[in-house]
Amino acid sequence: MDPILNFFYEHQQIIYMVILMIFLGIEVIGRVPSVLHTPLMSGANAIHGVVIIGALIVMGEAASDNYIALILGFLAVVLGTLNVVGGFVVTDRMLEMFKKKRH
Amino acid sequence: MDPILNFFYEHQQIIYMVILMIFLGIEVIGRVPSVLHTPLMSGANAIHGVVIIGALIVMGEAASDNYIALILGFLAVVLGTLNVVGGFVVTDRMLEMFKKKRH
Amino acid sequence: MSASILTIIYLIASVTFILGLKMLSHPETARKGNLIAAGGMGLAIFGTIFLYESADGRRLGNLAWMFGALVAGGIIGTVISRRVKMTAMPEMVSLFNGMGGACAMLISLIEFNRIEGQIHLGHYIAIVLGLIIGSISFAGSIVAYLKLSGKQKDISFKGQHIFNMILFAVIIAGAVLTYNADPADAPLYFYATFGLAILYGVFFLLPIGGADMPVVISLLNSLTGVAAACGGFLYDNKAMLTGGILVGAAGTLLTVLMCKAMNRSLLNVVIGSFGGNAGASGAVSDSGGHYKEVSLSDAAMVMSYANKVVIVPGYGLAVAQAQHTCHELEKILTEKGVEVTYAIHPVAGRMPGHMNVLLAEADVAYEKLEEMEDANSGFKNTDVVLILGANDVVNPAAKNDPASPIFGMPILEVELAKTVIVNKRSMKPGYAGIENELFFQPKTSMLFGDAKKVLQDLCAEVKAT
Amino acid sequence: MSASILTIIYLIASVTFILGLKMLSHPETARKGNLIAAGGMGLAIFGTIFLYESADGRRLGNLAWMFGALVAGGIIGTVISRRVKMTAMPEMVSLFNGMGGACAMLISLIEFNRIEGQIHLGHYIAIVLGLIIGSISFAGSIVAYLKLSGKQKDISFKGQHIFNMILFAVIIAGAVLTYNADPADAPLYFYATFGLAILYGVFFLLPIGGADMPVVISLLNSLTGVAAACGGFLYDNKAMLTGGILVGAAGTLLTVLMCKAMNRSLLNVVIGSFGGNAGASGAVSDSGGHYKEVSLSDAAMVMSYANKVVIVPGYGLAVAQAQHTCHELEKILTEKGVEVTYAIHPVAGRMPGHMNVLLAEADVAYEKLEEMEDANSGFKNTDVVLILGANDVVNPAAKNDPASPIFGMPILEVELAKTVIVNKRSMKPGYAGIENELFFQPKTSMLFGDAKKVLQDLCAEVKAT
Ligand SMILES: NC(=O)c1ccc[n+]([C@@H]2O[C@H](COP(=O)([O-])OP(=O)(O)OC[C@H]3O[C@@H](n4cnc5c(N)ncnc54)[C@H](OP(=O)(O)O)[C@@H]3O)[C@@H](O)[C@H]2O)c1
Ligand SMILES: NC(=O)c1ccc[n+]([C@@H]2O[C@H](COP(=O)([O-])OP(=O)(O)OC[C@H]3O[C@@H](n4cnc5c(N)ncnc54)[C@H](OP(=O)(O)O)[C@@H]3O)[C@@H](O)[C@H]2O)c1
Repeated sequence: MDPILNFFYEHQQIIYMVILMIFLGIEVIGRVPSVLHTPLMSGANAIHGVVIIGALIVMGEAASDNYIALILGFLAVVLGTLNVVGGFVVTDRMLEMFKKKRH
Repeated sequence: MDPILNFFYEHQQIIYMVILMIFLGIEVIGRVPSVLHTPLMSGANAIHGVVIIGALIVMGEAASDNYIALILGFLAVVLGTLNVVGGFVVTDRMLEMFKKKRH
Repeated sequence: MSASILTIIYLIASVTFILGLKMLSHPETARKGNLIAAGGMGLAIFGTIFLYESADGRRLGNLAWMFGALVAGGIIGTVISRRVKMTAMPEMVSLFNGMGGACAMLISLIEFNRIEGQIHLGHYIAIVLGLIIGSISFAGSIVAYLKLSGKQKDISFKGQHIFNMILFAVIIAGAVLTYNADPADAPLYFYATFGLAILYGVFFLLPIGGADMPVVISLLNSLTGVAAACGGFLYDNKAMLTGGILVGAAGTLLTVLMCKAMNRSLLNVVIGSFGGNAGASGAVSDSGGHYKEVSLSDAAMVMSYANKVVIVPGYGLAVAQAQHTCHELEKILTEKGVEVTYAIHPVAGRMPGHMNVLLAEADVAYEKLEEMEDANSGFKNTDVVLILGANDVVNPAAKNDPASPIFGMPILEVELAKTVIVNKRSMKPGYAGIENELFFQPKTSMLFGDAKKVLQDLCAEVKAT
Repeated sequence: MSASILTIIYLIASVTFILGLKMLSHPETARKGNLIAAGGMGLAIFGTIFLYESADGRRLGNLAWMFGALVAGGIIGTVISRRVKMTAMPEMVSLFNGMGGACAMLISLIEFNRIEGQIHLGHYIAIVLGLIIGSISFAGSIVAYLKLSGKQKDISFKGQHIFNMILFAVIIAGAVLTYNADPADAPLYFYATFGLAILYGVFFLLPIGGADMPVVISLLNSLTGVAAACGGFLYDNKAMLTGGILVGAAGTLLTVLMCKAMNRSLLNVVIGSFGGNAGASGAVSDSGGHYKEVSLSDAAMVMSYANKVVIVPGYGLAVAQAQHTCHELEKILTEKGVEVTYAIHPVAGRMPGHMNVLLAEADVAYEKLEEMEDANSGFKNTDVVLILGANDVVNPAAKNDPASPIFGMPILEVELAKTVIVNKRSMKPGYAGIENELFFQPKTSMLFGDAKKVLQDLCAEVKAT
């Protein structure tokens, strides 16, 4: 029990942020029309590409002779970039379609 | 410039929370029908009564011979309570009216 | 230990505030939402009393005083708010909002006295902001309260707004001076700032017309939220912070939404452009134009033989407390096979939803209330429109006359109906303080008298026919 | 200094993510929202590269590698996603989602190797969670991708779900063991956990039918979000944390919304109840009942002389890539004075909004697309319903037959129309893998053949008449 309580106490800021983000995530897409489900999914998919930041950090902090780390990091960054770039481009293409409709 | 930047850095958690709360505040009441404007205002009014916590703290921390602080604190708590209790009761009464409508 | 439990309690409280506000904005869940938020609040309050530990690990003292204050405030609060008439709600909200502001203000005053030596800038800002905003919202709310309960007329003088701006600038200056001044005279500046803030609150509200009050109250409401948030920053208290900001943000949006509903820009509500003239109502009135009157019996006749009657309630109905009699008339007409509905203008009365609250109080069925849009589309096949103490909300000038102060505000287009019967006590204008050409149109006839009285007579007459 | 600028950059990024997602859920603003989020992302990425300082104040190194990776990923990403066919969008999303998962997974692997001595529990949890979730979503997404692109059939075996649960339990155990094991064998357990997580991802997806893929992809999508958030916790990086959680929450809600639209409970999507049979489509089909066929010319005739024709596009139209030809037919008919609209079922096709995307691609006017509700109310005064490669979404069993696996799913009630013409290649069932009694109803007639081919011929015929 105690350790958990302390965890709450120490990380309260983070916990707050997490909870608030959860609320926001739900509120923000609450009224999405089913037509937009796919683009929205794809957009969200692009956003979690933010994980690339982590990849950049590990790769940037890796000793320049630590090849495993470098290679893995390199891979991670490539994959992350794929997620980000691919995600946003695909979403944009889908929405282009909807755009057309507006007249 | 620098001090401001540092302020951001030191209080980033708080700043995040503030910004997220702003978003939430706006999102959450975004679709309120004009009929509910008054009860909503009144409800929000009750919620900011949370300021009473501050009043409790100052009053509780005041030395028990520091009468100015005690009296002011006492006043503060009374006023805060008025805000909270009055606010919620009034809101409830208003909504009672709307309740009736539902059949 | 207890500290971490308290954090969790505060976390729960914050969540209930968010949920509460969310539920408050949907008719079905509104009431529950209010209770949930209240629950969270109670939790936070008692959590603080019993679990709070100050930096040096001491618990809160002076519990006797505390509970005394809580009980006192609790009882007074409950009694007042149970007693108050539905139509006096805006005053009440304003009053309680003022209390909250005062609370924030007092906290800052006490905290200022507790300062020893050099203070961390962040804290000072929190204190002084709490003081300024708290005071403004306190003073402002009280003035608003006095105005709404008719104890205070609007006062506006030339260059008032420039004056206010200067005043505000001085307040800021005072706040800065206090921080930089040497401990000896800091208090001087501080209290000066305090006094000026109060003054500003008063002057800020003085010129604003009663019609704009709800908007301004909502504005003050969000201000108090910010004041509370300052406290949250000061004590690094998440519940206060989140609750305060939440209300600050929601309140601001709500204010804007209200303005939209009344077709005013927030700016000229604050500058009090037409609200200002409100006090001067009488002046404009009684000028030119021909209007015809209708006798009670004729009015009763026309309505009893109509297929569709639409009642347009307004501020007048509220002040006359005629909602029950109105419901009475509706029932009698319905029995006679007349289809009766109410056309509700979003800003009819003196607070948003005023008419809904009023009619709901008189047990009028929800289905009978028509929102403006639906009502407007229905008027063309309406035989009789009965206007009870409404004026601005049916003033065609809003559509036709670009010069009119209310031009652009959406109105109930009653002139589409076959006949219009207007009940009011005189030809005096409404809150906007302007002539209403509707009264002079051929299809309109006036039925003078206090709404309640007139409605009672109408009931009798209709029964008779 | 640079650290504080970076915080602000991250703050901005977080805000753009929230705004972006918000705008993405409104048709008018969706596209802008996507770009805004993208902008924020770019900002965050380059901010990190140039401003990030590790605990010991060093900047990031290996920039050459970094940019190499960025450029490589950027180019590949752009090319693939520009090339892909609109109808292959779900595969794409799934693929990119997998990349994200893999990224999170790799990060955890590297971080684990950087651990020296005893590690703070919080950090370990972040690492191992990132690994597990990342791996599951990576493996799962790849399987989903393979299935959607037809490279992989559904596989389900007895007690698969019990197996999965056990597997999951073992994974958790592994994670715990790793933490408590002595440094020597910790890696062993860790990599075992890793391998099992991958395995779990695969087994989790194997039984799920293609029809349920979009839902599952959305689920994996929110998982990846959580994995990203773990990274955020690990590096105390607010952008990752907020972005990750935001997607995690929104994704979960979206998953539920999708299920609603398909009238499935998330649980039995995951247990893959009917999606499972999908692979076995062929099996069920060709059984009993009488159906009549209609010749091209007759079909053309009926439509040309109809007042109102409603086209019901389905998955078949998509695979046949017949949207343009379909639009063609619509135009020809309209010229002939026939009123033509499209009835769009929310889950027609293989991804939500599939039909909208498809038809929009063919420049069909937005006004012509009718959502299910409107369409259903319109059918009774519709002369001809032309069903193009749709099946489940018009299967009356969903209304009439409680035994049916799709019972309860809202459908397009085409049988209300005067005549129904169904185009598909055979009597084979659709994704739900079930018979469709509609085809055997007297008012229905079949028009066999590939949608594109058939439509081309119809165009010709109609022109001729
Ligand atoms: N609802 C809101 O949220 C809100 C907020 C702020 C401002 N406002 C403003 O308030 C106005 C509301 O329009 P409204 O048409 O409802 O009211 P109104 O325009 O103020 O007109 C009310 C009318 O009722 C008559 N009246 C007063 N007492 C009466 C009584 N005892 N019996 C019968 N009639 C009586 C008055 O004429 P006599 O004196 O001749 O009887 C007056 O002309 C709008 O200008 C709106 O912008 C509304
Ligand atoms: N939209 C979504 O988000 C989503 C997501 C997951 C699952 N689903 C599911 O997918 C199904 C969608 O229903 P639906 O009616 O659109 O599709 P469907 O029920 O899968 O039926 C598609 C029909 O098109 C025919 N077809 C295939 N290729 C064709 C071609 N080239 N030309 C003409 N016809 C062709 C097939 O019959 P033949 O083989 O005889 O030609 C098949 O019966 C629903 O069960 C839904 O729950 C949808």
